[in-house]
This record gives sequence, structure tokens and C-alpha cells, in this order.
Amino acid sequence: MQGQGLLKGLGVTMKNFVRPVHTVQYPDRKVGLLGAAKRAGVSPFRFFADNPREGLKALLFIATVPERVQQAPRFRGNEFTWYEDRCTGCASCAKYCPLGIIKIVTHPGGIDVQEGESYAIDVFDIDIGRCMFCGLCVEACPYDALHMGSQFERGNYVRNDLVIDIEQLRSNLKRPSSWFRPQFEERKFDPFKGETVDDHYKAGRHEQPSPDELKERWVDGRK
Amino acid sequence: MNEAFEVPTVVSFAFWVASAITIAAAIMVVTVRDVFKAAVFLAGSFIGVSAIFFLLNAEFVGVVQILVYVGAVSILIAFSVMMISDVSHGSQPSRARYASVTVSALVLAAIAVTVYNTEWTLNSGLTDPDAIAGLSGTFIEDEIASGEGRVRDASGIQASDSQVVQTGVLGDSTGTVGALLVREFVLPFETVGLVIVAALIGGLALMRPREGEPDPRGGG
Amino acid sequence: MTLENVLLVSGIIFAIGLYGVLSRRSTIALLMSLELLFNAVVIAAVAFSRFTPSAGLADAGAVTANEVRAALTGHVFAVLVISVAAAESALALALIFALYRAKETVEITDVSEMKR
Amino acid sequence: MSETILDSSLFRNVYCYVAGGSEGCVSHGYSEGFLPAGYEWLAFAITAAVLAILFIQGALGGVLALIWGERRILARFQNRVGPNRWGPFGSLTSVADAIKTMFKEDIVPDQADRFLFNLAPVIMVVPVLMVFAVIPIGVGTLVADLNIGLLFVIAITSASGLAIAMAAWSSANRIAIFSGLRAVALLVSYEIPMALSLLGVLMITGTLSMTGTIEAQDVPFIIVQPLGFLVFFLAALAEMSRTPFDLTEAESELAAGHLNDYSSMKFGVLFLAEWAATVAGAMIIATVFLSGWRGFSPIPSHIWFVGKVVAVIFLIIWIRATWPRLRIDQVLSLAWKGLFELTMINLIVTAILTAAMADREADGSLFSAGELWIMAAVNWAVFFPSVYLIGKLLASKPYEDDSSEPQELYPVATEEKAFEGAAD
Repeated sequence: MQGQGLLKGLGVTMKNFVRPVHTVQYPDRKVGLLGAAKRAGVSPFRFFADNPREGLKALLFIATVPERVQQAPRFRGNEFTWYEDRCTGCASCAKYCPLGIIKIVTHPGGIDVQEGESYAIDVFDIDIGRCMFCGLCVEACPYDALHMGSQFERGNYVRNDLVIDIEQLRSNLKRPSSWFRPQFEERKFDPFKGETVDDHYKAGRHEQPSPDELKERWVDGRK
Repeated sequence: MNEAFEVPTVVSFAFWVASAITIAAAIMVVTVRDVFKAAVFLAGSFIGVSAIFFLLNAEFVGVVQILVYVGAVSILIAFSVMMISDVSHGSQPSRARYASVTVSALVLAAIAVTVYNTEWTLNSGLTDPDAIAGLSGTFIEDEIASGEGRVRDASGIQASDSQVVQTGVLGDSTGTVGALLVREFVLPFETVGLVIVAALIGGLALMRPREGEPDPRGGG
Repeated sequence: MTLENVLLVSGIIFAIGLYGVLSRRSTIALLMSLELLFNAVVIAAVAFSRFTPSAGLADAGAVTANEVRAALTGHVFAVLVISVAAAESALALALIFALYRAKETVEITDVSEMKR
Repeated sequence: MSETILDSSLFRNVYCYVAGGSEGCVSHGYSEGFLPAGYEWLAFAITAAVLAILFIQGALGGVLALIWGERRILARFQNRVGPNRWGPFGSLTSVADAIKTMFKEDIVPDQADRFLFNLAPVIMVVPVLMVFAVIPIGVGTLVADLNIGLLFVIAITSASGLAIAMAAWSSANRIAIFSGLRAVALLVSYEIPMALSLLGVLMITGTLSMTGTIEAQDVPFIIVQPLGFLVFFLAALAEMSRTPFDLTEAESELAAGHLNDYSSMKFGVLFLAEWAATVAGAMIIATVFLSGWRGFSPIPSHIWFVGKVVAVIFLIIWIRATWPRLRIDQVLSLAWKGLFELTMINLIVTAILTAAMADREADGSLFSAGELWIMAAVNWAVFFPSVYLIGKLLASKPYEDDSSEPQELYPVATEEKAFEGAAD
């Protein structure tokens, strides 16, 4: 019969109409009184009595409760986690960055200045505005000093604010993503539960060599 | 004078407004240079005319006027203006402009003289109460089926079960026009149908792609 | 609003349409003027229907239903004229299109083969 | 103050409340009003203004609700949530949009014909709002119970084609002109099946008045006139340029069609007219085919009417969520080769049935429910074979020439036959 396909199509859309929605309403969603009470863990009447203003808003379906999506631990967020104590300033990340958005300026520091085996870092800028989150910089880091972050809210009105400078890298919460970092996965580390890795010893597979080891490896060993 | 045929002041006022709009739009139709604009003014003029019909107790004709003229004819004209790009930059009046003004002014004068010098037999001169009721009141008809039944003023009569009190033909003209079209005027009605079919076929035949010409439906 | 006034309005529209028919060059504009002429006639027909009684009503004697209905003959004429005008305009537009396809013009002064 | 206009109860109530005393009001219990005798014309004007404002506001409210509802429902069809931030369930989103539209800059293109460009939105919106005047939204709740209501609706809505053509032409934009050409071809074509499909209903009811149409529906006409409903529904979809006939403003081809160069409130008015047309169309379908405000007694008639209108609108949105847009030649061939024939079949069958059963010549009475059920049975028996037949006819391609290759719209080079199409 002609037109069967049309009716079948209507059936398909109707099936989708009655299905629950997939949308998760970040950062918060509107709830009614029941939803708000359930969220607060009390009965609707108690909720209304305790907080009439919120209760009224909930009755009008304009009260909101925060809502987040559960993310994977390997999510590559856009604020990088950087352990200064592990970083030697080798600038491997800058070299490997396909877009060239990492800028590192160092001067020779530490011991044995003439040979330059260790550097003090002056500038470490990452231009997140152009970053494509490929993670090559993290893969390139020989000492596990740089990790992908886990946050994604960096909307702002000025493009220059998207450049992460060294101060921000130092002061950021240390919530590394476990992308390309098997040691975090083994530990079942999950940045979205609010855990942090503040201790740089726990962050890497390889330790930053001590100055003596460096000297042994790069200065004495080459003689 | 008969009260039943008196025109209320509101209706009279509305008539003058509608005629002013119609005439102004009609003047724009024949003078404006842009043909598309002329088509739009033509539609405005048609709407004014249909308002005049409504005021003349001819609702059916008024609605048919809107349906056919505004809904079809002026839209078709606008369509052809859009299709024929040539006319978009305007249509100049021909050289015979002054002669045309003279001729149409003479015709208008002749019409006006005739209209005001004729002794018209008017509805308001009617005296028969049954006739007045039949035109603009309520009436009862004896034998509805045949149309030959006697018409009587319904105001003083108690209608029996088989009789229906009808509105005068000027008050509710639609049904009566329909009855007239399929009874007395069935031959002209059918002829108009034939004319329309003939026009349709003629139009299609004119627009058919000729041999060797590309198909206007697209393709090669 | 009397019969004379309505007829005068109808006459004015007729005169305007006549001016358009005589003076316009574009065939489409010509067609529009023709429609104005039709409209003027239709107004007159409806006005007669509204203001003048049919012959059977004016004379003495019993009023029959057909005599009453005959008062609306003007309306019927109006409907018939409108229908014919619609058919006419459709055909005329087809002719204009054919003309445009053959001559690349719709100006009536450019199509004067008939003279020769 | 003709009797026809005074007949409608809403108008009469307001009019008599203001004027009182005059004939036609005393018999309805209004002995005196605000105004002294002799000021009937003022009362008339006041009544007209009050009702116009009321109904226009109602229509606008309905349109805003429809826009919000359509966005919500359409979102559900696509497993989304839809607008939900402003007000409860996002119900104030339309209001926010309207306010935003009002404060936009009003741009007129340089080459545009300013007169027509500014006039087009007005021409577009006025007929649609006039339609609301004749629709009974409850027992006795309508502005004017015209004795030619249905014909009035068909006639007055046909003006929208002119408005679209004006908007398209005056924009001096080729995309808009394409849209205008399509709109005119489409609207003129679909008016014919639309009017003819109502003819079957008219034969049964014997009246053009909306109230009379509702009173005749002891059985809803969607059951009695399935073919008429199908054709009218599709034609109405085309007339209000909804999916699948929305190629007037097919956004993937024509951007926004005739709306392209409009901005600010002119765009708002055009947009509003289109959506108001949807509301009006749904109301007419509910009135003519779903028996309008009729229903069971405990629920008031207005609720019944609104419920039916919402059902029709839901169906329209459902179709929008499902069916793809047709091409212009498919649309036109559907009108002329499909719907026209269907209405003819419907007309003939209904005429025969009406002639066979009619005994109302004498007293003008309506068909009883039993007679309507018989008609419904016959009509449904005709419905399936005729739809099947016409569908078969539409699907077949009698004009295709087997001897030659199928014509390609654009000669393009493919890997198999490089530039073959370009040669001929």
C-alpha cells in the first residue's frame, strides 16, 4: 500500500517521543517541588516548611539544582596539571606541540651552569585558546611533569585570558587526568570525585633525578 | 419611502470610505509605472469593491470577489510579473494619453448623466408588505419545492410545522443565489463551466513546450 | 448610499479602467485595466439587485417565491461575470507568456504584425 | 447594525452592554446601557474595538504558546528537552524572543521597494487575524457568526499568497523571489483541493456557517468524510506552509525565503502571521472535522475546543518531526494529480449519498446520527481503494521515456562517465 512508509516514519518518531530525553542539563536543571525535596532528602512538606521561598520557586518549576555529567577519568580537560618539582625545563612539550602554542623560556640554573643540565623556568605559557587537546605534549614529557587537566569551564570574554601562564600552572588544583598516565589508572584515581595529587612523588613513573644523579649521568659519565 | 430599505448612516459612511479606497487604488493601477505595484493596487481595489458588495447585502458575491480576484487573479498577475523580468522596470503610458483621458471622461459624463436623469423603479417605492418581507424581512413560503408558492409576510403569522420562516433574500442571499444558479440559470452556469475548462485547456496548450524546445520542467 | 451614488462609483471605476485600457502599453497592465472594467459592471449589477425590485414585485398581485428570488438575478450575473473574468485572465496570462516567449517583450506597441 | 452581526452572542452581549435600549437588545434582557439612544454607531465602534483587541490579544497569546509548545514537543521528538530556562518549563521563552525581536535594528535593503516592503507584513497578518473572528471557540463565543463563514475563511486566507509575493518581490533578492514563485504556485494550486474538500461537508450540513457546521456534526466529520479530511488536512498544511510543504522558506535551500531580508518587528509580524495561520488552520480543522466545541457535558465547551485544537497541532508537529520536505514538482503534482482526484471521488460519492438520503428539502433539517453513520461506512469503504489507486497513479511515472537515459539535472563528471553529460 502506498504511504506505508509515511506511517512507519510516524511510528518511529512517536517511539522517540515517549523515550526519556538524553540531555543532561549542565550546570543545573529546573526541578519541581518533588524533585527539589528528593534532592534535599526531606519530604516535600518539610521542604516547603523549612524554606518557603525555595519551595515556592519549586512549585513554579523555576527552582534549580546543580547537575553534572559523570566524566571518564581519561577526559582531557583544558587546564594542565604541572608539577614544577618534576620539570627539568627540557621543553620537550613545546617541541612536540603541533600548533606551537607552548612557550617556554629558561635560563641555566641549578648545578653546573656551564653544561646546562638543569634549567630554571622563567616563562611557561600554554595558549588554551588554540589548543586542540591532542595531548602530544603530555606524551612527550619524559618526567611525567605535565598532565592533562580535568576541567572544562574556561569561557570568558577576553581571548588573552585563555593563555595559561606559569603562575596559574603553579596555583591550579592538582587534578591530573589519567590520560596517558597508567599509574593513575592503576591507582583508580578519579579527579571527578574531588581527589587531588598534590605530592609530586606520586604523580610520575620516573622520578626527577637528583642533582647528583644528573651530574653523574650528564657530566661525569661523559668524560 | 420604506423604512425596510433605508440605508443606515454607518453603512453609508462605510460605503463612501470603501469607494474612495477603491477609486484611489484604481487610479494608482492605471498610472503607476511599476507593474508589480500596479498588481498590488489592483488587489487593494478588488478588496474595496468586495467591501462595497458586503455593504450592498451581497455577502456571497463579496466573498467570491475576494476568493477569485484577490486570491487568484491578482496573485497570478503578480506571478507573471515576477516571471517576466522585462516588465520590472516599468510600463510607460503610450502617446495616446490625452486622447484616452478625454474618451474616458466623456464616457463617465455620459454614465453620470444617464444615471441621474433616469427615473429608477426603486425598492423603497414598494408598497406590498409581502414583497417587502420577501426582500428584507422574514417570510413564509407556501410550497418550498416548486418555487411557485406564495410568499407571505411572517411577522403576523404563526408558522405551521411544515413551514419555515425564511430571512428575506437581501438579508441572507447565499442560499437564494445557489438556488438561482442551479434552477433558473443552470444553462449559463454550465456554459461558464465549459468556458473555464476551455480556457484551462487553451492556456495549457499555449504553454506546452514545442518540438525542439527544451522542457521547461528542467533537465537538458 | 443611493442607487445613483453606487452607479456613479461604478461609472468612475469603469472610466478609470477604460483610461487604462486605452493608454497602457504593457499587456499585463492592460489586463489589469480590463479587470477594473469587469468590476465596475459587477458593482452595477449588484447595486441594481439591491435597490430595484424585479418586475413581478412591482406590479400588483400575489407575490411568488420565484419573483422574490428574481431580485437576486444581479448577484447571479455578478458570480457568472467573475467566473468568466477569472477564466479570461488565466487565458490572457497564458497568451502573454506565449508572446513573451516568442518576442521577448510584453509591450503591446511592439507587437504590430497584424497591421501589415 | 444588520441583524446578522447582532446574531452572534459575544458581539451582541458587549454591544448591548454598551448601548442597551436599542432593538434586538431589549428582547435579550438589556433595557439600558451606558450610552443614550442615538449613539448606536459609537457603541458599535466601541464593541468592535473591544472585541478586536480581545481577540487579537488572544490570538497572539495562542501564537506565543504555540511557538513554545512546538519547540518543546519537537525537542521531545528528537530526544531533547527544548527551551526550559525562562519561566516554568521555559514557557516565557516566546515572550523573551518577542521582546528581543522588538529591540532589533530595523533594516531595509538598499534596493528594496520600500512601500511594498513595509506593506507586506500588514497584508500578511490582517487576513489571518480576521479568520479568528468567525471561529466559534465555545458555545456562542465568537465575534461574528457569518452565514458564509467557511467561504469567508477560504477567501480571506487566499490573500496570504499576495503578501508573500509582495514580500519576495520587494526584497529585490533572488532567493526571496524564488520563494515567492514557489509560494504562489503552491498556494494557488492547493486552494482548489482545499475548497473542494469542504464541499462534501457543505453538502451534508447545507450551510456555510461555522455554528451550523458544528451543529450538524452528530458524528464528527472526520469519520463521515475521511477523504475530505485527508485532503483538507494536507491542503491546509500546504496553505500554512508547514512541513512537508514548507518549501516557501526551505531553510536548506532558500535560507529563509521571503523572510530573508526582513528584520526586527517586521520579521516578527511576518513570523507571527505564519504561526497564527497554523493556529487558525488547526481551529478550522477542529471546527469542521472534529465537531468543534461539542463534547460530553461536565467539561465546558471551551475546553473541548482547545483540546481538539491542541490535538490537531500535535499532529502537525508530529508530521513536522517526521516527514521530509517535498520538491516543488512533487508538491504540485500531488495537488493536481492526487488531491484533486481524491476530492472529486469524495464529491461524487457524497453527492450520491446526500441525494439518496435527503428529505430535508421541505424543512431544511439535518441528517440524523444514523444516516451519518451509514454515510461514514460508505465513505470509508471508498476511502481505502481510492487512496490506494491514487497513490499508485502518483507513484507511477507514465511520462518516462525508456529509450533514453534518465536526464540528469546537472551534468556532472563522475568516475564512470567523465563529462558525458556535458557533451549533449
